[in-house]
Amino acid sequence: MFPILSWLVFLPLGGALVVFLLPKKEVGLMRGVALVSSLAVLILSLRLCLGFAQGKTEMQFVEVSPWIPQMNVMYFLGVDGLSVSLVFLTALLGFLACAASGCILHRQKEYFILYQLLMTGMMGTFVALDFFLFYIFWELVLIPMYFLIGIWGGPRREYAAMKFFLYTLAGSVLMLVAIITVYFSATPHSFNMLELRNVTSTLDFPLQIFLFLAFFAAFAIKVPIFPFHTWLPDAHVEAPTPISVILAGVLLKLGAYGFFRIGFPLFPAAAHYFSFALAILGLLNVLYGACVAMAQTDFKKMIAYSSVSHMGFVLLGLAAMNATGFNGALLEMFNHGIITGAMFLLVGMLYDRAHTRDLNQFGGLSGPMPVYAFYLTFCSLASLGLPGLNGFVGEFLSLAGSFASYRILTAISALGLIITAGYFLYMLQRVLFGPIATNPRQYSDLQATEILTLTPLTIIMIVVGFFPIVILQFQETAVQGLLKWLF
Amino acid sequence: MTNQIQGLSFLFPEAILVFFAIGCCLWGVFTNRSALIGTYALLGVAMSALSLPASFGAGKNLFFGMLTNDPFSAFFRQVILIVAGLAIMISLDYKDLDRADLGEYYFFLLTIAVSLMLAASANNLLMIYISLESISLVSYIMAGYSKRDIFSSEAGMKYFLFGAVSTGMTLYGISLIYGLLGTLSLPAIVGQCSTIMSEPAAGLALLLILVGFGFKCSLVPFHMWTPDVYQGAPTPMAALFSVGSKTVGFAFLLRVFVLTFGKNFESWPLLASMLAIVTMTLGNLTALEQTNLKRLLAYSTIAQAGYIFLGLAIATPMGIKAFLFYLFVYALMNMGAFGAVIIINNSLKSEQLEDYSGFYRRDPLTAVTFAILLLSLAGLPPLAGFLAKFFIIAAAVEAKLTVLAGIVVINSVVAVYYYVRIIKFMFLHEPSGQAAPPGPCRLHLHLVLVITAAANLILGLWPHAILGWITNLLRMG
Amino acid sequence: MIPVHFLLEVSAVLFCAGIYGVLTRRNVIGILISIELILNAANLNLVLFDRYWGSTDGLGQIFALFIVAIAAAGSVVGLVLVIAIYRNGKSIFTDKFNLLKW
Amino acid sequence: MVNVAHLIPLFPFLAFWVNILLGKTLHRASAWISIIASLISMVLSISTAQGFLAGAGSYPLGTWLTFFGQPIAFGVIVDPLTVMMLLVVTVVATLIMIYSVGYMGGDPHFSRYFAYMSLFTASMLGLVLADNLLMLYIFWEGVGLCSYLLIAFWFERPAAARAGLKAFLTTRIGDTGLLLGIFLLFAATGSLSFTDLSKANGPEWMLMAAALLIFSGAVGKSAQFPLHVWLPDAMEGPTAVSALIHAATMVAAGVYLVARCFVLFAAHPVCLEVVAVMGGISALMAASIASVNNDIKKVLAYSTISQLGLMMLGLGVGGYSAGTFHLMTHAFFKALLFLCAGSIIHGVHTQDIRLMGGLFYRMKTTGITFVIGTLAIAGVPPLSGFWSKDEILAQAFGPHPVLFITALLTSFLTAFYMARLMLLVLFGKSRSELQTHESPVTMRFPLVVLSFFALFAGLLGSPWMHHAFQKFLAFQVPYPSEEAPSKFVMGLSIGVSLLGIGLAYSIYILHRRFLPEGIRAQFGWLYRLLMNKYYIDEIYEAVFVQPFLRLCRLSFRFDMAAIDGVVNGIANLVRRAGGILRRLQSGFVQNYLLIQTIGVLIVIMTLLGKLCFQF
Repeated sequence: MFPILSWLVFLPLGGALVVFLLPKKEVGLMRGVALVSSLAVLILSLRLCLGFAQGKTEMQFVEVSPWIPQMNVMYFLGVDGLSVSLVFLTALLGFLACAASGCILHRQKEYFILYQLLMTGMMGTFVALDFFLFYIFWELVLIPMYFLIGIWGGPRREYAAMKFFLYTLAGSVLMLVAIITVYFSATPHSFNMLELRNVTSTLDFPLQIFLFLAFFAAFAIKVPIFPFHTWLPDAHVEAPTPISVILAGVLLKLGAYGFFRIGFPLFPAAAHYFSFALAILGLLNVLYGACVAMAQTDFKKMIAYSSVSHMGFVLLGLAAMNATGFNGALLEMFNHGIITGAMFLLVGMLYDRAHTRDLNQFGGLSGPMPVYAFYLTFCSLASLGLPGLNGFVGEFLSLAGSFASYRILTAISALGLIITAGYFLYMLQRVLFGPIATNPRQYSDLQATEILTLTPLTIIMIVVGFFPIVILQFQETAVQGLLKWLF
Repeated sequence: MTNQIQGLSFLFPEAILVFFAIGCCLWGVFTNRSALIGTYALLGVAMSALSLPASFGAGKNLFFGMLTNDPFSAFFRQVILIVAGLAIMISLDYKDLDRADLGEYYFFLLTIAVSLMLAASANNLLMIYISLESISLVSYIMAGYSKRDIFSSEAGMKYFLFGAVSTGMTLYGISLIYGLLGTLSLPAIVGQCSTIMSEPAAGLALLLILVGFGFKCSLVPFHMWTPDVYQGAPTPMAALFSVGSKTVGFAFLLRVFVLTFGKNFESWPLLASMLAIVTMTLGNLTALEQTNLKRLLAYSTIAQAGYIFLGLAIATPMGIKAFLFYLFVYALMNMGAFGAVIIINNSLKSEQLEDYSGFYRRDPLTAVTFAILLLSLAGLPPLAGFLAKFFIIAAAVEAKLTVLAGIVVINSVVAVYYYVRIIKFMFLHEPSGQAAPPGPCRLHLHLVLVITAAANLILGLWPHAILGWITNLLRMG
Repeated sequence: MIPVHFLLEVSAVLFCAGIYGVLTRRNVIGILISIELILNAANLNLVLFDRYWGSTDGLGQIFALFIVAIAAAGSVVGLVLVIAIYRNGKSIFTDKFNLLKW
Repeated sequence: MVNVAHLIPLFPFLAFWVNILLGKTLHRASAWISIIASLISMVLSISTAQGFLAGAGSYPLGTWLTFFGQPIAFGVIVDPLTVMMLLVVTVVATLIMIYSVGYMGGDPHFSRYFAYMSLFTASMLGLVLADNLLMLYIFWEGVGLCSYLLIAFWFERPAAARAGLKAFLTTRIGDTGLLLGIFLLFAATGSLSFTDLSKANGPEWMLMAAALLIFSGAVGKSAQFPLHVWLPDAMEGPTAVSALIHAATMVAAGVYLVARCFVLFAAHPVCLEVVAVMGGISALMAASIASVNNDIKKVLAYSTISQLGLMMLGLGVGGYSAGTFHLMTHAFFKALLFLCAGSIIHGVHTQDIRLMGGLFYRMKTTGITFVIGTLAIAGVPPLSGFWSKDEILAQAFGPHPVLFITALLTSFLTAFYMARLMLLVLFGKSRSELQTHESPVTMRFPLVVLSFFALFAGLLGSPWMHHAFQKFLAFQVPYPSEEAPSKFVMGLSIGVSLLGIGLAYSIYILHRRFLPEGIRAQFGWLYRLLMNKYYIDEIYEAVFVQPFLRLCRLSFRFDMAAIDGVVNGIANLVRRAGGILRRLQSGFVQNYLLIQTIGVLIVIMTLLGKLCFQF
């Protein structure tokens, strides 16, 4: 059988090697290699989605082989409904962000090497089913990310990169302790994520709580859950455009995915115990993120805080502990990746022209940049949850799910919908509307390549908005399976 | 008598080293400048390494039980030979040595290697003391080797004073043990020690012994000499102290405290784990604000010693396994890191962190390999350093000491800051000042870096061989 | 016959005096001498215990001899370093040497 | 019988995409694409109506998503209400698009305008066709979006951009309530389908709360008190937009929603009461504001709020068909009035009625149609407004005396301010040197057609046609039978209308003053209160908007200082600890030895202590 998952994970690494071997001056060629390899990953991921059998709960495309037999570490890859859409999201954003990497004007060779290393890390995290392997991929993401922010970022890049690195690491090392504890709790000792749940769910309750909290630390920082979110605005703002896309689009999903793959199935009792707390955190994320976003004058920072707010909906869906909520959370993860990816691309395009992100410096861009205005409006509407676009479906299902569990709390967090609309429209008003900005000449409208990077995302927004079943069909069975396990 | 002849075959690798050491010395008498002396010394180490497997065939107790030929000794001797080889390789291209007496230098270096190897097999407190002193005496000289350099002299002086007092305390402790038991042979002590452990004097004696060993391993509070000596000593020597001496120090700790007194020394786990925690925490915290690279690495080695020592403190089979694995990996990481410092010093004439700015642009190979080594020291996957920490944490968790595991991981996060700060200067900053032309190609140094970095990468992903070796060794030992 | 504990106390006093000297003397030579005191305290112990256990192999005495030899070598090394540091720093007082710190 | 109802929104939707994507190349032609699309929809609507009369009904189309294990189908509902709405929407939309060809003629974003109009039409048609609350919600937001886009159509004007924002946000508040209502309804009954509403059974309080939350959506959309503030501002958009969205169709969606869920409300008298009271408040309040306002469009906007309030009141007192009847007639005459206003603005380039006057003689078609519209809304028989308003009054008469008086007062005020508007704009002498010209034929044609509807649409529900409209609405729908208007109510209604017109005539034509001195002096506070729209905007600004923005800024500062401060504080603390600890390394070797010795002593103490005391 064709080891499609291994290819997905290690193809970018191969691309990185090829780029490594190219001479420094061949920038075009490097871009080409990176693009081809990420395109190949995208095609492979499409192939994966097509070949995915939707009715099955168990893992598919499984690849198992012993890796470090002394520790019973396996090279164990597989996808199920929880991860397949995220794999596709990673591949898609990976490709588009790579295509948008034209704004990288120096040290391109290192950039493309690190970028593809990052791809490997992210992809690996989503498909790894062995804890050890998972942890390696999880941490592997940090190193290239540090460099990508630190070298090609904005003025405060070093601070942001270090903060990102240390903060996320601090969370994940606690997860490491938990992983090892789990490992020893099984006889024979095992890192197998799928089988371990049979063991961990029978552990005593306090231990489960402890382990869940340790995993929570890692995931909460990655998601990020209030109050562990302050690395995010710094990292997102300082990172170069393609990396912001990846950060917001894919990296944040790692945390939420962790809850689905590890936190909940491994510790059902703790999950039940903490679900209300999670819901409260979700509420805080939604409202607090939205309020802070409302106060922003930096375009990128606003989007960054909007991510905090949106991830709150994921949390709400997660805390709902029912099929609708889970489906909504998973879908919202996918949607948020698509939408925020597009938003960061748009911010980057504007920044390339204006060299500022101060919202108060813009105005009336609808005039000189009608195409840009169209895309910006479109993505903002998707983000603020306009029905018919994908953002709505995820939020709707998440809220509906959590409403079934927590009435009042959900009703309060629905206020977030209003605030979200508020800051997005306020942003549109400041950027697109009003008198035309002082120097309209520098605002040339989007070029063909830029439109090409945005269009696939917008198409997905519409398609998922109208036919959410396209994504939901993948996860439905897996969610059912998870629920059956939880109850 | 057969015992003694067998013993000689056991000592064959050491004998080869002695032979080559004397050769170096003689060569140095005639011509002092030949770089070939170093190559010759390297050859000696290589031959010694080749003859090493044959020596394992000798009996278990040799020279009236002064030496032992157990799996641990085999392990440590191999590590020491690797370290000695790497130390010679980084010395070969060390610019500050260009006008030194190379014959003498390599003579001393090989002498240290011999002493280290003997110490690795020492099975009697007398032998332990003698090998400890012979390592130390040569080390003092080597630390003060650059005669015209006040820093080097000061380092030598401090090393000497600190070391002499510490080993003096150890000696006093040994004398007390002798008084309590009437024997100095470790196997004999194993049988008897249960009778004396309730005596306060036994605790006092063991503690005094710990001082000397802790001094070698630079455990807190016996670590104070470390930063000064590493900073002042010639860099290859600092590397050798940081790895070779530590290996032996840990070998002693393993033999005396874990294998000999282990089961009867009830306070050991608590005492040792407290020391380990203090060591790693202090090392990491103090390293945060350092600006001299060698000094920073010195504090880093203190922290690393804390992690390693934790394996011994836990002292379960898993703990010992983690300890041995960490020690092996640590030898590779640290030698490589010091090698990188030498390269950079060769081309920049500075060990200050701010001068490392943009070093990546000058010498990408060094920068990248150094970065890999630093990340490995920091314990990030998929490098061997991660796996080493992983085992330590695993050992702690297995022994239900999850709090220790938590302290280790938090420490490792703190440590990332200063390791990554070096990387930050090398990669994120632009080169400052005029771009000095890169020094002449230093093949050996680059080779060391590439080897250690590659080893770290490979061991991180495929630790099978080393793990199998260690597991095997534990089963036999 | 001198009681064992008496000699032990002597050695302990010697040891403590050595430590005290090491900590208080500013002159390196003085510290070297104090180190000798520590070593001799151990020597005294070893010889004493050799007698005490009535050992047949004379291990304690042999050990003492080793220590004497090693201490001699150690003093040589120490003096070498004293000379080196005097050449560079024109002083043999320890409070003059704190170039390496922090 | 082929079911074509689901195709109705499709064509305007396609027209939207064609116009948005090919706008540059199509330019002028994009108008005709939109118009043709609407025409097709109109034809399909008519055929659907015929099909309905022939016995066809609702049908499902497929599953949209699974919701708590229940498939949410998207399907089409075809019943009298929908058929009526379909016809009204398609007819009015088509006419207004034709009107826009002239009205928007010179605009640089001509095709974008038509794209949005088509999108609106599509969403609105989807809204009335949706057979469950979720689908309705989707289109509900869709029309809100189009409203936003079209209000802010002239984006260079800051006021327009602000108005768009305000409109979207204010309605969104209601919409969020609606969403929660949907959740609650589903939680209570397990279904969102309209057809299941009649057999909805669940916990009483949940159903009630759901109904009220659903009503909050309607309040937002139909600009009822307290969420009415967006509608007057929305007049910043092109007037044709105001006619279509903010008079005839979208704002009526709220009324439609209440009518659609009427069984739910009807099952809980309290809910109906709330609907009626809110409608009454809105009606009276808006009518009073309209009586003093001087902006032609704002007057019409407040009039819209008032009329919508009247419809709500009608529904609230149980007049299902009365409310919907008024909805239909209002759609025609209010669209007509707005289009006339547009035509006038197009001619005189101002919106201030104090600067107009005597336009009747210079803009014949516009003038005549404006008069017809005014008489229709004022409730002069036999124009359409009379019949529908009568129905509402009849419903309120008797059991709800307060509401009845409110409605009556509203009718009076309506007649008054509309007459005032008409008299000031069309008659009297011109009060300024404005260049005026009659509008082009594309603009006049829709006026004529709409005035035809305004004249005669009401007859459908009149006793002369045996209340055909009401019977049609009640067809297949098991709603309570309603009171036919009695002679007394009719007389009263005619009386207040004429009274209002007469009063306006006496004040503005006979006395030629905007307001007599005496009244002005005596009721100065009232006048100021009304001119300032009861200070509601200011109150909202002070009570909600500014405190909220302050809260946002505060939370951002909190984020930077407190949360990030803790993070950075920990990091700095650790680093500072390192800085202090390294000072231990003093450089003096004897200090080192001292530390070592002290360390050893400490350990000895603990060890010995442990040995001796066994702690």
